[in-house]
Amino acid sequence: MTDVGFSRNEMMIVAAARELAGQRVCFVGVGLPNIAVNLAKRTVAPELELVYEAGVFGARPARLPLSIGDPTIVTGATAVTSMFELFAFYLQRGLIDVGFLGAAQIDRFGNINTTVIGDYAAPRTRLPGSGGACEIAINARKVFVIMRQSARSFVERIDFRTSPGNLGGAEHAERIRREGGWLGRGPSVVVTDLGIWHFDESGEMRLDSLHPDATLDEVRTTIGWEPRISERLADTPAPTAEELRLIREELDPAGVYTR
Amino acid sequence: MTDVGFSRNEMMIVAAARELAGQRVCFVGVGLPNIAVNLAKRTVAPELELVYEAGVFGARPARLPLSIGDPTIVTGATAVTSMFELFAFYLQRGLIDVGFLGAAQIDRFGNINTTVIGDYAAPRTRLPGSGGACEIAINARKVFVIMRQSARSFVERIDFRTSPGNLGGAEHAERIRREGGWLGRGPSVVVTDLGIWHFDESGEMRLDSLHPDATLDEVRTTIGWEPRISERLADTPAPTAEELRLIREELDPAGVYTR
Amino acid sequence: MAGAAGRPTAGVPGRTEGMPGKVATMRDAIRELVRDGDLVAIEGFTHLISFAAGHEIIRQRKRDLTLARMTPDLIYDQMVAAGAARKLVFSWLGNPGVGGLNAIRRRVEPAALDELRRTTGEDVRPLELEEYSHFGMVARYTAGAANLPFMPLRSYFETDLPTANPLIREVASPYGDGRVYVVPPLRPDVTIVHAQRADAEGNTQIWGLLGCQKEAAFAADRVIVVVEELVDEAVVRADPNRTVIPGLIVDAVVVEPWGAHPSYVQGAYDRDNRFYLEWDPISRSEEAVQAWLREWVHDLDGRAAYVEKLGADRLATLRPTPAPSGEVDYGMYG
Amino acid sequence: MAGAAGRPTAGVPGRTEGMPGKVATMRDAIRELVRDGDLVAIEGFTHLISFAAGHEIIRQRKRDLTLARMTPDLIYDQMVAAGAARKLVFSWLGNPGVGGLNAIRRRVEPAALDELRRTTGEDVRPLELEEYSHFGMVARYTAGAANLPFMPLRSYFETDLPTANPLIREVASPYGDGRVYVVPPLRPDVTIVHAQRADAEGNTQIWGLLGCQKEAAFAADRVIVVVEELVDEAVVRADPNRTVIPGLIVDAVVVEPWGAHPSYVQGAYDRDNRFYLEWDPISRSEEAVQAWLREWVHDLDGRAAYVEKLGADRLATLRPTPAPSGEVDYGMYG
Repeated sequence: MTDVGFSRNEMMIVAAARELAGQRVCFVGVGLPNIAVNLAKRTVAPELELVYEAGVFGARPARLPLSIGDPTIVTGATAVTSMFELFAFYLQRGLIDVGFLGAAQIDRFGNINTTVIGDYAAPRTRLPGSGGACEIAINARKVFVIMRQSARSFVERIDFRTSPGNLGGAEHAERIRREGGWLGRGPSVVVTDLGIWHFDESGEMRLDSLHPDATLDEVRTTIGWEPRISERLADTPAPTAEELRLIREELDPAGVYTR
Repeated sequence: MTDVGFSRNEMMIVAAARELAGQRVCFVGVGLPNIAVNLAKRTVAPELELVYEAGVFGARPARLPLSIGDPTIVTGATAVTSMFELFAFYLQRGLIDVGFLGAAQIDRFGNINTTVIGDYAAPRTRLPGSGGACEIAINARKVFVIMRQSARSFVERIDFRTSPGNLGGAEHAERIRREGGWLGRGPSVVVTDLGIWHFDESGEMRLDSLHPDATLDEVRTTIGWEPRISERLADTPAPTAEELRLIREELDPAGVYTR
Repeated sequence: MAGAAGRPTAGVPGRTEGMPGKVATMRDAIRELVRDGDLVAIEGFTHLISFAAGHEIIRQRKRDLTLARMTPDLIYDQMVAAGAARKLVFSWLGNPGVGGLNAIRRRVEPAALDELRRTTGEDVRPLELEEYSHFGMVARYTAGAANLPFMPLRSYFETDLPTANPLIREVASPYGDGRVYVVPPLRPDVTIVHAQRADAEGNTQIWGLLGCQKEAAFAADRVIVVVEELVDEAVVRADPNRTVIPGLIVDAVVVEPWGAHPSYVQGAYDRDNRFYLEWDPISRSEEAVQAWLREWVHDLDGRAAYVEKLGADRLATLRPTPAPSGEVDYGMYG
Repeated sequence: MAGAAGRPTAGVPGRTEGMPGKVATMRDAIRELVRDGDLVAIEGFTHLISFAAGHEIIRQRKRDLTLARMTPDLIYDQMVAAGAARKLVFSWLGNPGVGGLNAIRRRVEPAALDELRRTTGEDVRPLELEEYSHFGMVARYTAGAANLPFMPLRSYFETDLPTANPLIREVASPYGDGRVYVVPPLRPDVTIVHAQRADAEGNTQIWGLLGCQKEAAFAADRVIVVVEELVDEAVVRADPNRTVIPGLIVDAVVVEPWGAHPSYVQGAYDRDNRFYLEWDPISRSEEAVQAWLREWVHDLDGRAAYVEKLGADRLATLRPTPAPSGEVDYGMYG
């Protein structure tokens, strides 16, 4: 915890949860997205329908799911289906408003790598791979990303493209999506431990909000390219007492995601 | 009923049921196959697993199903699945030993028409069409046919090929099946109101057994080509009292199929 | 309004004034969601056929519909006779266990159509047919539900069906192991299904034969669910594996007990086979069909009146004795 | 012996002397049905992972297996560390909610492999990887179950995955509406699934997450079902819509309570997350992994000993409170 009374991970999770205000159907990725979405459901988006790739629609988790296949997402859910149906009839059919992903590497256009660091055939670090991320990035109506910023994760060139973002830029991406009949419109926001990035008309991410206690210097030293900063850069409101209470007492008492 | 104490329809159903002795998994078609298979389950093939295209495996009908979607095939069944799963995972996967079909027209090679009499675009008689017959004929390991003989049904040339049999003959059919990777080996028996036909090495049907009270003259006058008759033509044993009792008291008391 | 089109509708006001969630009268649901010229799928394989919805479509004199169903059954014979349809998309055209669909045949067989025109003095339009096998229809709904451009299947080899229907095409495997046939997605404007139960948001549970209802619903732009019983959300959430259609894609929920008669509802009532038998002679005479439609559809204001007209005694004979499923335990976690 | 290969096995004598139907001990089932070099799929997405079968495969020192699983999870980390595997076919390689699979990474990352060879003094073989996305793996099992040469899906566009895996290919729609990717069928020699219950013939029912077990089972030549509870056929037949895998394709039924630990069984026990957390430090040291395998697999003769070693107190903490599904009525007809 920092002296501001909350950790940067807590700020990141709270900021990500707030982005879900007004959204309806969210495909919940493994890890940080899982806690952010569950926080949103308890705060800004009580009507949010949680979809888990494991085959659950309308989950009502009684605790923070330990994984995206936790039994608590099943009991009391609206529907449990085979994974074929979940991916084919819900995601590929276009019923998912927001696909919420994490990432190991991301570039300025929101293209994501979760496969390898280094050469694919002889990797320095072998990462988990796509899971459902590749099809979520293509078929979810829009994509939210949550990840910590660092020079190793925000890179000029990702080592492997697991999930497409705005490709080489908005124009290129829109042509490909139109010609390929994609239902997804690509990445819409990246929430980090330092701020909130949206994508501008050129398809590149732009820092629109800076978290309390974070500085533009930090932002620049944790990113592999010269970042675009909004002229109307906002200050992210600090987490409320209730948001912190929910994270610390209900969602992550062990502090797995937040320390 | 004829003076021999049973009707020709009863003889046909009994003879068809007996052909199922030793078979394991049978895909039950609409109409006559339905009663023949249910009789076999009560006599020569108690272990027979009944599969209904409606999505039922291991049916235990408490009464003769009124149709192939009757609720009595569901209650007490082993499994009820979507029709996609039934056709894809059971039939197309090759789990069906016998597909049991009826037909409006059949040719000497067991090719079947259940679509139209006359021209397709301007039919003299519009028949039901394929239903599942087309895929059963291709994917069931073997095909049994039950139908009444008549010059209009046993024809030199069928008006429309709904379900493939031995095509232009065994050689042609075997090449097509091998090259196309079919799991089905085609028609194996045709049971009629006059006798029992199997398919010889040339792929053409051959009369192997003549029903009581039927004559070869009748056989020849109810068929559109010069039929092959086995040199060792057998006499079909008459229905037993028990077979008749099951049909008349349990399976078809109203005589829908048997009068 | 459309659910599956990706414009979810849960939370919108009830379709009918004063009713909760998406609950609506059949009249309002059909008036608002079924339009002249639509591709309409009333699905349910022998089981759960929404005759109530079909009759309301007849009553509201909808026109130029393309009617999709694996087995058109009596309901489409009646809708075609009523002049609601321009075209059928199907895989088996018959009165299951009884015979043919004669009103449809009169509009398909040239000789019968001439006779029909002569006797009615009307220029009755021939009915267009687009036909598949059962698996072909299921595959079309599945492709529609999955937003795929085609679905492969091992049917149609060496048959005349691809010639009769040029939408049945071949694709070579990119793995060098031969060719298979494919069918294109079927995307109804409206899919209508009957079910045992749903909650007010349209979360729907079915047991017994499932047919292709799930695929047909996900493939559609709009979905109407007609149920025997409206249940609390908690009933659905107690057994989420039993849910077949999520409210997310449902536009209206109509509560219509006996709404599937003369077809059946597993556990609730049996098929009224007497009617399937009676329809055969009725349907052989256009005059008798039109008289039947007047008496049983146009002269009644809805399903309640139909049920009352059938009479309690007849319905009582259709009730099965109980056969309980037993319970399973999902466990409460955290 | 093979079920799905079209050589049904119901009615064959029990796999183990004196046991009914297809019921067998885990030792007999693995010995008879899993062979060196086989393509083995132990499926179950987070839920119902058959650690008991994986451990018996390790115990019997099976070799050169190709292991297919959407999420290899700890069980494949352990099997790979034990030297049972030559190759993985997968879509997400991690310790869910915790981190990486370190024993596997040591056999995939060249630097770590060199280090491993140095420390062990053995010429440890690198592990081959064949990777897809989740939907790609599901589609591969579905194509296998449906005997299709390929399955189309809208994934992989503009990614490096088709380059990394040339089995991911493109097909043009014959309807002129663009291209989609396809994946080939996955046909395991053996699929092993854990379930809540089955009867002695292998008719298997599952509730909670269904993952891709049905598709993986129908795709396989041989199927082993491991269950918490052996039930009478009547229990299955009372709720046929709950049946996921029919005995028709099942070769052996193994009764192994707690057989999915440390993963979970909906309604029976929770995931033992403590173990998932503990595995992370263990798996970072090859020595610790081998010591764990000796203590928890090789030095125990089966699941019963493992359960006893875990202790009743630890297991008691994993029991959920009841959450009953409620009953439905199928109705008795005729």
